[in-house]
Amino acid sequence: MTVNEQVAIDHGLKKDEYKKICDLLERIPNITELGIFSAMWNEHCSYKSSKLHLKNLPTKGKNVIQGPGENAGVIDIGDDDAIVFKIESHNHPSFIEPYQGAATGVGGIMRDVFTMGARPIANLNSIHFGSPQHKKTKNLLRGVVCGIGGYGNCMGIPTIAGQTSFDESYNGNILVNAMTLGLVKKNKIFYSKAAGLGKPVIYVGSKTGRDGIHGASMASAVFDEKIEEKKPTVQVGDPFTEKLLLEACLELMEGDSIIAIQDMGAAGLTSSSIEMASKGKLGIEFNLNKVPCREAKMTPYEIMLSESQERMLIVLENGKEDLAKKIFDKWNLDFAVIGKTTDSKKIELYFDNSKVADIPIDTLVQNSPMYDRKWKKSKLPKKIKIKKEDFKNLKIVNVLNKILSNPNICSKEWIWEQYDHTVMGDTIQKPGGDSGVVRIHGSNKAVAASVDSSAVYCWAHPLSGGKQIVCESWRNLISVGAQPIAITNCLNFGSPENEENMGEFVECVHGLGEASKYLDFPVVSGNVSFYNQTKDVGIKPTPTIGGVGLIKNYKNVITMGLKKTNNIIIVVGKTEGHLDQSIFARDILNQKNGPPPEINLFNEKNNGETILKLIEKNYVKSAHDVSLGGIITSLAKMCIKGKKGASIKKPKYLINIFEYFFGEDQGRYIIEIEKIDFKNVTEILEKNSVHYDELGIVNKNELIIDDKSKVTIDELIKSHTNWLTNYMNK
Amino acid sequence: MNSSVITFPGSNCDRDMDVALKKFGFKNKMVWHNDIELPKSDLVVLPGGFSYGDYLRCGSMASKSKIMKSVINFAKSGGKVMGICNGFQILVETGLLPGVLLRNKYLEFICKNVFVKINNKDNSYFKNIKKDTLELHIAHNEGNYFCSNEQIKEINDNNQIALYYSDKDGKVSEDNNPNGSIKNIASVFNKEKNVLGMMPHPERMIDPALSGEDGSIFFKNLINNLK
Amino acid sequence: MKISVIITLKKDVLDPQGKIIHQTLDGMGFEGINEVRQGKYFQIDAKEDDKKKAEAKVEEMCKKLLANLVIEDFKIIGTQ
Amino acid sequence: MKISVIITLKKDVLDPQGKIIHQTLDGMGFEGINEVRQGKYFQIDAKEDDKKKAEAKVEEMCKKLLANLVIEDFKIIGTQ
Ligand SMILES: Nc1ncnc2c1ncn2[C@@H]1O[C@H](COP(=O)(O)OP(=O)(O)O)[C@@H](O)[C@H]1O
Ligand SMILES: [Mg+2]
Repeated sequence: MTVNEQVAIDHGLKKDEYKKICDLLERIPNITELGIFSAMWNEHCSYKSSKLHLKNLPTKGKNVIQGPGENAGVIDIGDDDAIVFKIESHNHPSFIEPYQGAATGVGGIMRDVFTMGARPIANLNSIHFGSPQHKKTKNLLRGVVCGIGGYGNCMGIPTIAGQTSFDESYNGNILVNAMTLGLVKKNKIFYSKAAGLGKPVIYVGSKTGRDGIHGASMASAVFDEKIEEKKPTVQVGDPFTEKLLLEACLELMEGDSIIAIQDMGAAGLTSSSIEMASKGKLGIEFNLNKVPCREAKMTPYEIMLSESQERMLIVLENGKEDLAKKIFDKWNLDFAVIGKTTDSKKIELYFDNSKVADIPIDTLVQNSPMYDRKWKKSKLPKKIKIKKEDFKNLKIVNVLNKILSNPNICSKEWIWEQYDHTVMGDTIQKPGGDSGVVRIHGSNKAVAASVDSSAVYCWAHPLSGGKQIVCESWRNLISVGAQPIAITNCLNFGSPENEENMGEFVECVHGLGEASKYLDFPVVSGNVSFYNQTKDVGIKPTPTIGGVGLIKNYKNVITMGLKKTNNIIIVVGKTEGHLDQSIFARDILNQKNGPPPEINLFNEKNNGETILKLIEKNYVKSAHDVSLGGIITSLAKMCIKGKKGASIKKPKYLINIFEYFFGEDQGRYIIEIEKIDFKNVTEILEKNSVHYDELGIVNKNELIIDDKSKVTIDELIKSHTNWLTNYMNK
Repeated sequence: MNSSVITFPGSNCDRDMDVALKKFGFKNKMVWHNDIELPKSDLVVLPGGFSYGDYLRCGSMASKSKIMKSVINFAKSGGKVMGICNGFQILVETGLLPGVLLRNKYLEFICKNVFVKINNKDNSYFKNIKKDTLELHIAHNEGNYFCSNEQIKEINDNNQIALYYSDKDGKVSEDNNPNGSIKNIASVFNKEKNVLGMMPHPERMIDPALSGEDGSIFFKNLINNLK
Repeated sequence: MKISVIITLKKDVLDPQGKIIHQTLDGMGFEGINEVRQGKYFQIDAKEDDKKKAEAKVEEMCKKLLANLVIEDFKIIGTQ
Repeated sequence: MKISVIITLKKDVLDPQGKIIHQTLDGMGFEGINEVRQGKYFQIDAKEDDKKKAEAKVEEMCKKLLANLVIEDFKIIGTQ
C-alpha cells in the first residue's frame, strides 16, 4: 500500500502532522512506518494535548522514589519496602465489549506494576455508567464487574476498594479505571531504560495476534455511528497466562539478568521498544520474523501494532538468554530473542531479509507534536436560591431513606462480593470502608488505598472540583488512620479539540495540582483519557484520584462502624450548610445548578492532621469522612456498618436542619470517642483551632434526630442495600 | 507433622495455605505440579486458585498433571488429602471424591463469610471440634455441588457429607445456600474419610484482624488429630 | 482434519447458565421459550487424514479430558 | 422446535481456553494436534412450529444476547 495524505488521515493523523513526518524523515514513510508514527503520535501515547498542563503537577516529595514517566510511580514506605502503583483507563474497549474491555484493563495495569519488579498486592477500580434507566446500563455494569472480577480473581490479587457511579453523561461512554498496588524491595525496582550496546532484546509471554490493532488510536477517537466498524480492535484477556507471566518475570528478576523491562501495552511492540530505546538514548533493531505469532502471514505492520495482551519486552545482559529461556519454558510461555540494542538511535526493522522500517527515535518521541489547545475558562456559577417552602413538606427520615438508596450512595456490595477481596491473606479493610487496607505481608505495616472522583463538582466548577477530589482522597485515607503519601490520577475527559472540554481539563488539573501541592500529596503516576465523547457531547469531567497512605501498625486501623453505646459522636470541621450540587439539591429538590462546595486547603490539612493525632493517641473508636449526602448520610453509614443507632441534635446554628444535615461542606469527619476522653479530645481540637460540633451519642438500634424523628437501623440497612441488588436482578 | 501443598500453574492460595499450615505447627513443603514424587507427608493439600485458568472445567486439567498420580496413590493408600476450593474441584475431577461443582446458581463469583454446620465429626478433620458451626469464608465461581439422586443417597448413607452451608445457629435452609449446592453441601469426604474437599477457605480465617478466626480452630484441631 | 464435537450436560443435571439465559431472554421479551440448555463446542484440527481414525482420537480426548462423563455427554457433529 | 446454535470466537480472536486445552492434550500424549478452538453450544426449545420463524427468532437472540458480534460468530446448526 502506498502512503499518501489520505492514508495518514485514515490513521488518525492530521494533515500537518503527516507533513511533519515527511519533513522529519525527508521522505514519504512506508505503511509500516506510518503505522508506527500514527501509534506514537496519537493522543493516548503522545499526550500531545495534555503534556503542557501535566508539567505543572507536583511530582516530588520525601517519600517519592519514582514519579511519572515510568510504568508506574514508586513510593517509599520504610524498611526498604516500596509501593508501586498506578491507575489506568480502559473506557472505550469496555463500552464495546464490557467483559473483555474491563478484564484487559485490569490485566494491563497489573502488568505495569509487575514490570517494575513489584508483586501486585491490591486492585481497585473506579467505574462509571450511564443512567440506570438507560437500556445499556445494566448489561454494561454486569459485564464490567464480571470482567474485573474474572481477571483479578484469577490472578489471585484482592480487589480491596473502588467507586461506582451513575450519571446520564456516561450513557454513551462508560468509564472503567483500574488501579493496582504492588510491593517491591527498594533495591529491586526495575526500570524501562535500555542501556548498553548489542544487548539481546527478548520477547516473552503470549503470541502476537491480530487483536487490538490500532487500539491506541481507538482510545483517541470519538465514538460515532460507525462504531461497529471499530469493533475488532477489542482484545481478549488471558488471566491465566498473565499469572504465569507474573511468576516467570518475578523469578527472572531475582537474578541480575535484566537491564530494562517494559510491558507491551497500548501500541504493543511499537511503543514498548521505542520507549526503552528513547530513555536509553539508543537504537533498537528487530528481526520481525522472530516474533512469535499466533496467526499465519502476519505483516510487519500488524506485528508492530498488535495489542495482544500478556506480553513483555526485556533487554537482557549478554549471555543470560539461556537462563531466561529456562524460566519462561518452565512457565510454558513464549520466549524469543528478537533483536538487539544498537548505537544508531533509530528503530530498524527487518522482515524476510529486507529492511521494512528505519526511523530515528527522536522523530517519534522528542519531535512528537505538542499542542497548546484553546480552552475556555469557566465561571463560578451563581448560588441557587432555595425557598423556605421547598423544605416545608420534607420529612428528614424520608429524605434520608431516599438518599441512602440513591444509586450513587447505595451499598455496592453486589459488586464487590464478586471480587475476591481476601485472597493473599492480608486484607485488613475490605471494600465498604473509606479506604481498602492491606497488610504488608509478614509485617505490622499496612497500606491504605482509595479511588475517588466527583464529576458533578468538576462539571459545576472544574477548579474547585479538581481540588475537591484530591482532598476527598486524603480524607478517605485519614479516616482509616493512614498517613497519606501520594496519588495517581486518571483524567477522563471529552475531546481536547473542544474548547469547553479542554477548559475543564486545564482547570481540573490546575485544582488537582494546587491541592496535592498544599497537602504534600504528590502525583507519582497517571493517565489521560480524552475523547470520552459521543458526537459532540462529552462526559462530565471525571478526573479520578487514587490515593495511597501508610499505617504503621495494622492493629490501629480505624473502621467506620459505630462501636459502643453511649460513646460520643463528634463532627470535626465546620458546617455552613452548602447545598448547591449536593445529592440533596440534585435528588430531592431537583436543582442541578449552583457552585460546588468550596475547598479551604488550610482547614483541610489542619483537620486531617488533627484527626491523625487523635487516632495516634487512641481516642478514635470509629471514623468516617463526610462526603456525598452530608453529615446524616455519613452517620447513617456508620450506624449501618456498626449495627448501632445514634441520638443526635442539630447544633444551634442559623442554618436549618436540612442544610445542616445534608450540606456537603468539605473537610469534615465524623468520629466516635469514649465519654471519658471527651475533654482530652476537645482540648486537642481546640488547641489546633479545629472547629467541632458535639452531635450526640451512640445508642442501640435507632437513629433519633432532635428527639423527634426516628428510624430503625434495620430500615436504614434496607434502604441502603436493596437498590443495586434489586436493580440487577430485575 | 509434615504437610505438602501442591502448586499448579494458576494456583493462587498456595502461599496462604503455606502460611496457615506453618502458623499451626506443620512443617510444610511446596510441591510443583510437574514433580513426580511427593515428599514424605502426613497431609497433602491441594490449594485454591484458578489452576489452568479454570478453563474447560475447573480442576479438569490440573487433575491430569504429573504429581496427581502420586497424590491419587497416596490417597488410595489411606493418606490424608485435603482440597480447598479449586483443590476440591480437582479432587472431584480425579474421581477421588463424588459429584461435581457447577457454576454458582446466579452465575456470579461470591466472596464472603458464611456459616457451615459440621455434619460428621468422626474423622481426622473435624474430630474434637467443640463448635457445631463454623464461620468460614468462600470465594468461588463454581461451588454449586451437584450429584445424581443415587449418589446423594450413597454419600448420605456413608456419612460422607462433611459440611452444610447454614446460618450461625446451624440451621440449614435455602436462605443460607450461597451457590445453589444440592442439599446445601459445602464439603464432602470420600468413603474412607481420608480425603476431604471443601469450598470454604479455612486459611483465610486465621487472624482476627482479617475475616475471622474459626479457621484457626480447624487447623489447630487438625494437627492435633493427625499426631 | 477438523473434527467438531459438542458436549452437553446430561438431562438430569442442573444447568444454571441455561436457566439464567432463559430468564434473561424472557425478560427481553422473547416469549414462548420452553428451555435453554448450554453446552460446549470444540473444533479440533488434527494431523490425521483418515476420518475414522481422527474421530476415534477425538472420542478418546473427550473421554479422557474434554467431557466429564459423570455429568456430560459428547457427540461428534462433523468432520472435514 | 429445538434449535441448536454454536457460537465461536472470530478467527483472529485469541482463544485462551483452546490454547491451554491444546497444551494439556499435548501433555497427555495426544500428538499431532494443530489447533483446538472452543465455542459455546446452545439448544433452545421454543414454542414455534415453523422452522423459518424459529430460526429467525434464535438468530435475533444470538444478536441481542447470546453472542457478542464484536468477537464472536454464531451459526445455527440444526433445527428439529
Ligand atoms: N467498583 C467497586 N469495587 C470495589 N469496591 C467498591 C466499588 N464501588 C464501591 N465500592 C466500595 O463501596 C464503598 C462505598 O463507596 P463510596 O460510596 O464511594 O464511599 P464513601 O463512603 O467514601 O463515599 C467503598 O468502601 C468502596 O470501596
Ligand atoms: Mg469515604
